[in-house]
Amino acid sequence: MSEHASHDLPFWRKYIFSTDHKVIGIQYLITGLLFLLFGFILMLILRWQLAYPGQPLPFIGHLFPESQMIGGIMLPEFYYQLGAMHGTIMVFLGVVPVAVGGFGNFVMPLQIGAPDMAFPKLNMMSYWLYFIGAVIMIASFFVPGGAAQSGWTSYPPLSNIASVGQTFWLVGMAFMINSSLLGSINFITTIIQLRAPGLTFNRLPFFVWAQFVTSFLLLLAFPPLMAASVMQLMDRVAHTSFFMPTGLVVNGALSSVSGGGSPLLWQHLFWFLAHPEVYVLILPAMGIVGEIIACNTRKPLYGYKALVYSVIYIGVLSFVVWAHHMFLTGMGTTMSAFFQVTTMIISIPSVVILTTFVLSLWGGSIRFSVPMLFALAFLPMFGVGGLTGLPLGLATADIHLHDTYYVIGHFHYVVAPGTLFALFAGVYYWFPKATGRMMSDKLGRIHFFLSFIFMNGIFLPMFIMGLAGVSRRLYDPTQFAHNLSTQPLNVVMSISAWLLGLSQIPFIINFFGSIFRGKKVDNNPWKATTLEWTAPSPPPHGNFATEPHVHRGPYEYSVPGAKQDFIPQSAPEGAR
Amino acid sequence: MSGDSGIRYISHPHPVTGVTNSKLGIWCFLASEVMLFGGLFSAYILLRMGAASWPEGSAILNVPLATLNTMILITSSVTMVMSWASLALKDFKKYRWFMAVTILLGLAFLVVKGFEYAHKFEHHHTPSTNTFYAIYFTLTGLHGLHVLGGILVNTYFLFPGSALWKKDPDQFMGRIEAAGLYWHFVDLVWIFLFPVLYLL
Amino acid sequence: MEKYYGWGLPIDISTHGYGIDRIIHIMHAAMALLFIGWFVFLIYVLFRFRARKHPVAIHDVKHFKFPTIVEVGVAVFEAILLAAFSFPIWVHLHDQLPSKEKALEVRVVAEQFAWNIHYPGRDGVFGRTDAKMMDAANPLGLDKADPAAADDVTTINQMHVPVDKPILAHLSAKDVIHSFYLPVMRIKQDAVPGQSIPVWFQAKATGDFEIACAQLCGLGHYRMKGYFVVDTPDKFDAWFLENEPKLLK
Amino acid sequence: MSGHTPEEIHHHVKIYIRVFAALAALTVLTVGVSYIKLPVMAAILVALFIATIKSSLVAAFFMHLANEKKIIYWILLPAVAFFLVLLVLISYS
Repeated sequence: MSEHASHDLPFWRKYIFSTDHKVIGIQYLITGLLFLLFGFILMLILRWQLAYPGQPLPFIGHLFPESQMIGGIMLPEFYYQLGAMHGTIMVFLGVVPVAVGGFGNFVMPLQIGAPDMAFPKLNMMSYWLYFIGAVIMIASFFVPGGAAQSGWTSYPPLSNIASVGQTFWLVGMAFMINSSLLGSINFITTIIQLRAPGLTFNRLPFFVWAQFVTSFLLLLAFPPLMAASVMQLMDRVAHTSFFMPTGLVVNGALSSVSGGGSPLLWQHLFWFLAHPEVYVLILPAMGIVGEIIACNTRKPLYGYKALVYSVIYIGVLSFVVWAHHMFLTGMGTTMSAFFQVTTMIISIPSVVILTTFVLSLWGGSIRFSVPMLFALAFLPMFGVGGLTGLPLGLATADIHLHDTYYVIGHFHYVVAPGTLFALFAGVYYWFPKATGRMMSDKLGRIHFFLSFIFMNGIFLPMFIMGLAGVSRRLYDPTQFAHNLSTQPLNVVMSISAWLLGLSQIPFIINFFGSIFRGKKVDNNPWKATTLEWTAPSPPPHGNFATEPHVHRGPYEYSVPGAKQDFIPQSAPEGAR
Repeated sequence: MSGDSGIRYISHPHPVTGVTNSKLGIWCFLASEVMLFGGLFSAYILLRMGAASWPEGSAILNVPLATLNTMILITSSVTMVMSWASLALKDFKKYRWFMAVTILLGLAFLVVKGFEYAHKFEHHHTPSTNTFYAIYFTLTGLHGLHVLGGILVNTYFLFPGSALWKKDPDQFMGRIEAAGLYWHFVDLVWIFLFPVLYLL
Repeated sequence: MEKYYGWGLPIDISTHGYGIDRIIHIMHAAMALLFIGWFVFLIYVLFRFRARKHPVAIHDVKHFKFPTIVEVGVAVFEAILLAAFSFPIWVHLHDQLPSKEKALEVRVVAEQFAWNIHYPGRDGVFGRTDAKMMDAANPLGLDKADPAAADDVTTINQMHVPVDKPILAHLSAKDVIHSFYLPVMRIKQDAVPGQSIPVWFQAKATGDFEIACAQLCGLGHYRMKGYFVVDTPDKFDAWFLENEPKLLK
Repeated sequence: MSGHTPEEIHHHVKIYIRVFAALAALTVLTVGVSYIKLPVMAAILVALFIATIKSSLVAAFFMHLANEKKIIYWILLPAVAFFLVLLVLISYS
């Protein structure tokens, strides 16, 4: 097991089947970014149909097989595959792998001064389970009937009677679930056991706290979905009736299954995962933003304790709000009241976090670096996303807004200009640590401003459409009279989406170009305090030449009387 | 420091938490297992409450066989914990003996289970018969897979994995303890499955 | 029909919709206030403390009390919103169903991709239905042998209701989950197979509207459209007579 | 699992044997009770009560939870809490 001598390892052990948390982190990050791009492209295709329903897709339309497009005109089959797979890929194959698998793996052990994760082999297994799951998901596009098309939520009975792509979806999900299970066990153990001497819990960087709570969410929320997936798989393969009630008549024929099941059981188990999952998407983003704000204001985070408590509080409460996704399933008054109350309560810590971040800016010396721009943009974007969750959390307002574009706008503001901006911020921020080189500032700024404009161009009109009552998941929105007045907005949104796609080109050039041509920098280009910046860039196997000892809190910036405007956590006691 | 990787607390407990990495890790895993079976148990409750009629387990399942299986699993839990205790007493021979018995008992459990399944299939009682059989086969099947997984892990520790005993006895004991915790958990799940499916 | 729908909420012709619209409006006003206040502050801080003008950061910032006030304010506001606006409407819609004497009862049975409407007829009793009898000509599986079924009126995608009278609809689905959505009536309720979910509403104006499906139910989900016609009582009766089974006339 | 001295281990082994006896006896008991046709609710309560005792014995002694480090309890606490939340809320709805 002599892995110290990593330079002796053959290529495939060093870069492919590596057990080094940094290599795995980068594998996760790059795979995840590619899936984000892929999921985004699915949506770019889909948006043509929404903007110009029934018109042939120009240029590339004829490249698709007849099972997907005829004469360049998208079929509903393909439309619903694109929709379901966009959601699945973005959430499970894109954002979570980047936020947790990528940043969590790469940054967290460095920030706590550990040589690696507690279980390096499990870590490798986690990535490869994810990879296999992802391959299965992609493969499902090529099976008869195409990929899953019952939405990323896969509500039965529709998903039970769907084509074989749904089975692939379930098997793929099973791999994802086990991958994140191994990851979360590793994260929790590492954070509890492997912190450097002196790094007590109240000196932990906020990012590590966010990853810690996220890991608990993954650990405890995913298994019920595993149970549900097993049951749906049984329904589809062994013809059980977990989710099939008695007396179904599908396509005019009485269903042959025994019946007696409950379609709502799936929804309960699914949302028991999927609501905490929302916080799995957002907490690491908050962690990244916290780090970047502290560093770029050159002052400690305001209310570090309030932030930590809020994150824990969100984590716990996120397990008791799930049924607010199910207000319209015939829920009784007591249950709806319970879930409305918990939903309103969980909004408070989010308000606290947002306020605390803004107050952290007060009195700072704000550097508008590229990571900081993205981190700052996260704040109002997450604000919009969070606030628009409130009307949806009130069962009464939800009667009108449920399953409309308002919902789409709401969670995309949280995840797309919210989390994604934070992830971009993280890429720009930690890039020099991973490569020893900076990304181009100019390209970064172009990327930021274009992305900011077009993100809002896509998602802001969604609220207007939602209020007008336009439902989601419509292959052709013009079928209904109440959708017609806002249909021009679909054109605006689609054009914004395509331009947003173009706006990512500077990022792609910047990312790959800077690996080879970026400006070389020292170990701590941002002059930050946390431990990862005391390691060499890129950190060698084992991370630190000597084990760091921690003597102070994570954000000792601009300490009065100090020589520099930052004191690293590992600087000896009394260092000024 | 232990191991060449520089990762601490593999063999010896962390001075503050008092546990090794593997122990904390296996407990995290068991916590998630609680939620996995929690999801299935809540499915059981929901299906049963929503059902017009629910068959009495003892009327259609084989209670004596299941009782036998319960005894087998309980016994294997004792032999498992004895194998760990033998290591604590530095008695490696006894460890092997107890571990082998544990594995055999696990296999015996699966064989009995297999007879039970075969009997059901002969009478055309399959998962698709009704929701009772659906949840019965799913719960016991998933539990059976857990038993199988435990047997594989234990077999590894009986043969190739036991080489670690010479190199780092503390680490090896930690591994056996973790394997044991998992095995006891599987037993614990069965303790609930047995009355819920067979007796009620 | 353009006049009913613009860029805001669709017109509301229901008796209960006022409450829903009000909560949406109050909520958005409060959200706008909170967001604009917060955003202006953000811009101000970014401007005032930019590195060029404020090269040295302050390590220990005084404790701010105002945000705590805002947070408590938000919590109180949410509590009021729940108790005073949200709960009462929910109770009104779910627990205060109109009596069967007062209301017009209908069954709405959703299937891929149509809305079957079942009126009990003059006797006010729904005829027996059986899934085994369902076919293209009899999508509801109405048992013609049942005396209560003789006067039942069934339509496909045509829901006519009289104005100013409570309508009690029992929602169910034959195959997958659908959602019964009347934008102008502020009604949206899932139709879950295996369940019958009551929903009630009362129109206060006449007009021709649409029923939409608001839950992905398959490839034809986007065209699962029904017509929803609110008539004066006279016109409604006339329509009903016209559609009654011929043998009664 | 306080220590690993031979005396302590021998003491542990004695406990294991007793726990085994108790588990076997309780298994016989719960099967026996199931043959007396109790009302459904009572039967469920008795069976779950016995199962809870049995599993507590396994957890406390075989899994050493009776004398475990605090951190383990902290890991298990949320799992048990959310397990109950899932069970109670789903069965309530």
